[in-house]
Amino acid sequence: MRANTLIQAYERMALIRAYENTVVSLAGQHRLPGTCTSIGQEASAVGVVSALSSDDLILTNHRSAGHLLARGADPARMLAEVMGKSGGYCGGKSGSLHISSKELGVVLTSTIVGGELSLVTGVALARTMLGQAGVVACFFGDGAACQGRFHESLNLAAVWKLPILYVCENNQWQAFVHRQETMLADGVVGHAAGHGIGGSRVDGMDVEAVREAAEHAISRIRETGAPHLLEVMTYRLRGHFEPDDQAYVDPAELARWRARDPLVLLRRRLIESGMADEADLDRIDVEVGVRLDRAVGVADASPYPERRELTSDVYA
Amino acid sequence: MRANTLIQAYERMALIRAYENTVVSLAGQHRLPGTCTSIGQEASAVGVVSALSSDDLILTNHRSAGHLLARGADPARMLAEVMGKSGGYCGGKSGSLHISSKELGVVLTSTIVGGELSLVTGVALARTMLGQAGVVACFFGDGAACQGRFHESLNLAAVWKLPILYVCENNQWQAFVHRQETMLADGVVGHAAGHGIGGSRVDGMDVEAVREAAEHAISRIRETGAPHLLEVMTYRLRGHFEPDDQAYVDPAELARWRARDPLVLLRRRLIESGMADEADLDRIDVEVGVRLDRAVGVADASPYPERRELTSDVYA
Amino acid sequence: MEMTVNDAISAALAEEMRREPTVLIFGEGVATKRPDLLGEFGATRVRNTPLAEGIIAGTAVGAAAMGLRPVVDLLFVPFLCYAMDEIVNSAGKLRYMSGGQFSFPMVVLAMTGTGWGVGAQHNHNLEAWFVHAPGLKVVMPSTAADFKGLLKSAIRDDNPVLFFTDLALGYTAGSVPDGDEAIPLGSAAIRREGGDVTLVSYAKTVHTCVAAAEALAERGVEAEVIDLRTLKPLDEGAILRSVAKTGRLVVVHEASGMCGVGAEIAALVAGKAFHHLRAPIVRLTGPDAPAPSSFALEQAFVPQADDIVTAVEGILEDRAAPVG
Amino acid sequence: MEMTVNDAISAALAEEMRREPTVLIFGEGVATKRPDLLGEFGATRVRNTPLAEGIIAGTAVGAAAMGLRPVVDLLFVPFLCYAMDEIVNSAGKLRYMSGGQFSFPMVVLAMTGTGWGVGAQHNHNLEAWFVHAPGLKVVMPSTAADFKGLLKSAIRDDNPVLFFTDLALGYTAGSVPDGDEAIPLGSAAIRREGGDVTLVSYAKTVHTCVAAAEALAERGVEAEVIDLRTLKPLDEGAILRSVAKTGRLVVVHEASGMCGVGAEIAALVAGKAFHHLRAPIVRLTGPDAPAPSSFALEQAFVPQADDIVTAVEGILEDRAAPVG
Ligand SMILES: Cc1ncc(C[n+]2csc(CCOP(=O)(O)OP(=O)(O)O)c2C)c(N)n1
Ligand SMILES: Cc1ncc(C[n+]2csc(CCOP(=O)(O)OP(=O)(O)O)c2C)c(N)n1
Ligand SMILES: [Mg+2]
Ligand SMILES: [Mg+2]
Repeated sequence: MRANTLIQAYERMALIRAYENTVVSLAGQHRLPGTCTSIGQEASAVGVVSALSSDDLILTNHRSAGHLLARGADPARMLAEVMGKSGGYCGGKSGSLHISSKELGVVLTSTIVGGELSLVTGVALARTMLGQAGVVACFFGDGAACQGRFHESLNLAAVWKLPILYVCENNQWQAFVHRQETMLADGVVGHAAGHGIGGSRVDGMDVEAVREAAEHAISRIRETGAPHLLEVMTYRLRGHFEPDDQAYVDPAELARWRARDPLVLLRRRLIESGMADEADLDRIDVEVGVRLDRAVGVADASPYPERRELTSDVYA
Repeated sequence: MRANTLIQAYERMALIRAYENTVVSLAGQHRLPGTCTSIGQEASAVGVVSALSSDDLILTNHRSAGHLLARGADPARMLAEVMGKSGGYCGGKSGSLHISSKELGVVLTSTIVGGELSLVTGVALARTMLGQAGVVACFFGDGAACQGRFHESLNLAAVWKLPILYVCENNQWQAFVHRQETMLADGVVGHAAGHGIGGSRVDGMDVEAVREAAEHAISRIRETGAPHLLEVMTYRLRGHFEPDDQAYVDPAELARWRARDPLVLLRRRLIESGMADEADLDRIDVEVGVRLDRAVGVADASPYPERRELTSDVYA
Repeated sequence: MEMTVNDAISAALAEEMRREPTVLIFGEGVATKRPDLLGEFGATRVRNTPLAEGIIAGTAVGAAAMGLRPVVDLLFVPFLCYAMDEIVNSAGKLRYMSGGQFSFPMVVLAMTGTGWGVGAQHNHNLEAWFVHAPGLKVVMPSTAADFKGLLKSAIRDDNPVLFFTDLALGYTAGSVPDGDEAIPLGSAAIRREGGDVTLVSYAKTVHTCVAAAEALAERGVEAEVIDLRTLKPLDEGAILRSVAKTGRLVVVHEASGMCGVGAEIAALVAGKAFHHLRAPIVRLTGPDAPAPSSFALEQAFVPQADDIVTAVEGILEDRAAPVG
Repeated sequence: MEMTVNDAISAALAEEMRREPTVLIFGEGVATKRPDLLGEFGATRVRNTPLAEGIIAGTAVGAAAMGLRPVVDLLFVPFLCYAMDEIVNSAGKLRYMSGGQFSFPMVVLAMTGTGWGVGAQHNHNLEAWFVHAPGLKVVMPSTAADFKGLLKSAIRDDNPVLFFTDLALGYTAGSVPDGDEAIPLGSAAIRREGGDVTLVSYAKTVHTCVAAAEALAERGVEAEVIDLRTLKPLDEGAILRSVAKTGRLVVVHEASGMCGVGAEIAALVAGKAFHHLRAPIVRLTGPDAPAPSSFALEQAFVPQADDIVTAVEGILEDRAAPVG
């Protein structure tokens, strides 16, 4: 990747990290309900989303802040949503776990683990039937891959030849259960073959590798029209849902993965390759911090929804 | 297989065929509601069930007559059930599609396609936790393998190491849809690897081959405690549900499979190998016919359930 | 034109697919069983699916959100148990949860009720579940004309609609107006007028109520028969107006009673037309038991005209009973 | 002994597992989140599972049929949408369909209701669905003592029991009798006696009713508060006896109204205690909308004590209104 792109990637990843840290601290102050953060998974979000073009769509799950921000979401509107304010992307009705934004092409987020897998086939079908270009990316976890819907979705996409990039963010955890307790294989990419579709796996801590793997998968989808399963090997560096002391996590495993924090790796790469120096990156960190502070202010200032919103938007 | 065993297999297969033909003719006379017959799949039922021992259990689906009869079910009580009589295995409450018989070890039949797959893990878990010996055989179709439950079941059985013989009777049809329209692979055995369990496939028209494949799978399950997926390639020689003119079936395909009717193949093998002659087998056919006639009489004589049965056995 | 309920459904599907190119239909065997639609509209708009209700329904939800108007056939109501997440948590909620960004114009077809004798995993009347859940509409017609006209409206509606066909009605025939007559969702039909008692029902048991009303008329009792047609939105006005006139209410359906549609109507009337009521509200429903397969028992499962007559006679006698 | 609802649940689980070796518990994270049970009873009886509600519930059904007494934790009620087939088509029906050959002693745990602010895919009160379906029992207690005593009975029951914990109650504490006190399923508790109006509720809103009753008492109105505790089987006698005395009924719950438990109770009373009724039956329920995430809206979702007071005052004034 060129210096430009890679520095942009750093900026986005830093934004995601700062956003999630802000959410953690606001949750700690009880200024918003608990939430799932994507700390540790920034390279996955930025690597995949930056490989999409603007007419591609995204479906995602409860751990979606990275995908939204990578796509260009406004952190102030995201924070407002998490705080339950009317200025949020969904007017405060969704909360943190199901933010969708039609204008950004981030459609139909589900916190039912497996939900996005059951919706994505229809989204892709609509695109192809309406003659619209573009791939649909569907982010889900290793836990979601234990749901039968994962297989139903892959199978239908395969049989109907739907242009879907399935992105399994295998972060080794399914809430309070380690992935190893839930499957014999070391991941889910092996299922692609059973459904007759392409599959690949990538180091999810390396944003360049993720971006390349995603680009490769997307260009195959564009050529063939058929779906592809990309497994991104990453790690949930914080707990499942704030607050969470991670007492159940093996400290050695956590330390091993912390050493591969995607932001640390990217920082090192940028500096070692001479694409940026410490000061450049520190400046980005500071800018991002300022942006987040401002976002908190905007979100704070947004009013709560009015009572009549309780029953609006139930029916079209 | 020894002559003895093979002739016994013929007798059972002939009994199943005769039973299903009886059901077809009674349905034609409106003496029972329509039903799903297993004509064409007799070798699968007899091959697998005869490989089980008496403390093994069976779960099955809507196309279960073969499994029940292979296990030694009384055709009179089966017919009574299908006719909705109180003398049926379930007192007439189940009807044809969900006959279970605790005494025979045929437990928890489901006509929700996928149902038996979601129940079998618990049945096997109970056996192991209660220290009971035995394998649990779960029969299901290629259609059921499209349900997510198929994967959820295999995965849990793999992770919990449950002694289950999964038997997919791939009869090429899922009601009115050909298997080729529903999956890219030519069958389902490929999914075993994805879940980290053993898998094998066998010609389902050859009862000897089925029996051997089942014996092999069962002995591996007994050794390792782990589940196994056996795919039996067979064909639904009649329609999905009586009456069904099979207008949607490719006549060439049907003819090809008819030529491999498992009863015809077995008859030929018995005669060619000198294990039996035409007259021996004709005698069996006649005996079986007599048995079925008698069974119809018994079922006919059984009374309908009394009205109070409408609400009995809802709660324990 | 005289046609069966099944033909009325087919006609509505064909007309709406002709009218609106974004309408498509899919499900297990849909393309095989509807060769006419397949021939006219092609394999893109008329599709067989793998055997997996969850993803069928989910695909409809996703497609609806993005501009198509899918109709999915899930065959029999108990099979919807495999698609509850998609129908309830997604189709019913995601408009609200997205702050109104998306709408879900989709129809779920399924058969319901007794008549086939294949037992409780094919036969279970679950319409009340979908009435209870937010964001959905529920339609259960009783005549061929209504099947056609209401299905047309269901397909045109911008919300998820559950459209259930009482199995026993499929081959019954009725006169259906020619042409493009959509019947609006949410309005009940008065099948028979009368001033002595209100019989509220839907689907197959509407006909049972009419039969009962005729028997009652011979005894000098005039029953008004209301066919709800749409269970959600519910035509409260039609029910309340009738009870205001008659003062007596019998609700009849095949689904079990507890938390059923009959409970809702009784509660509605006990809340909003209490002062008009002159007698206890009677619910006649199927038993709180799985549906038996045995034909004899299956018939006993369904409320009968005699039961209705007896119930009405009971509450008419009640006229004399002390109030308060 | 004073303990929280969550501790009462843990105590019941531990005692019943000690008492009966066939009791086991599994679900997503159960072993991680219940280290005490894991330590005492081991990894065979306390299990984490893959993330798949359908097979978790199905495994419980199969295990129950073959002699175990499984308890499964499905976390939040909306997730039960992935397990409806197993709970409704299998656990609820297979005893009947097998002609009584099998029984299904199993408990499904889940949290329900507002209080966490994470939106409609975690928060949906669906107890009415399970009341409507045959063959199931449904328990929704309101006090720590009842959580303990009813969970013990649920585990001992030979039928499938849905045991729902109102999320907002988890950390509330109450006095719980020591020792092995099982409270029978199917009996309501009178939380407060009174002769002027009957307030029927369950779970969290029982406390709201008690608060309303206290406010009413200050105004000279004596409300009787009935805590249903078990929704199926329903303690009809307790409800009818109270209404026979008070002549007025207000039903309160957080679940939406249409075809909810409140509808059932209103219908029951309008059918069986009609002549005792002196005023319209009022239902106070959550709105017919998905639960919002925003804390402010989430609070507005729940019926409040003030609403109850206003409703009671309304029907007391109604005393003077004409009857018939
Ligand atoms: C159907 C369903 N079951 C359970 C949950 C509770 N839950 C929320 S996130 C989560 C873990 C999901 O694991 P995974 O899919 O790997 O995603 P991750 O959280 O690791 O990103 C669980 C169990 C849920 N939201 N939906
Ligand atoms: C959940 C569910 N969906 C649909 C049906 C209707 N149905 C009954 S049998 C069948 C086909 C099943 O195909 P397969 O599993 O291959 O078994 P086969 O009938 O071929 O033996 C269908 C669609 C059902 N009974 N249950
Ligand atoms: Mg994960
Ligand atoms: Mg098949």
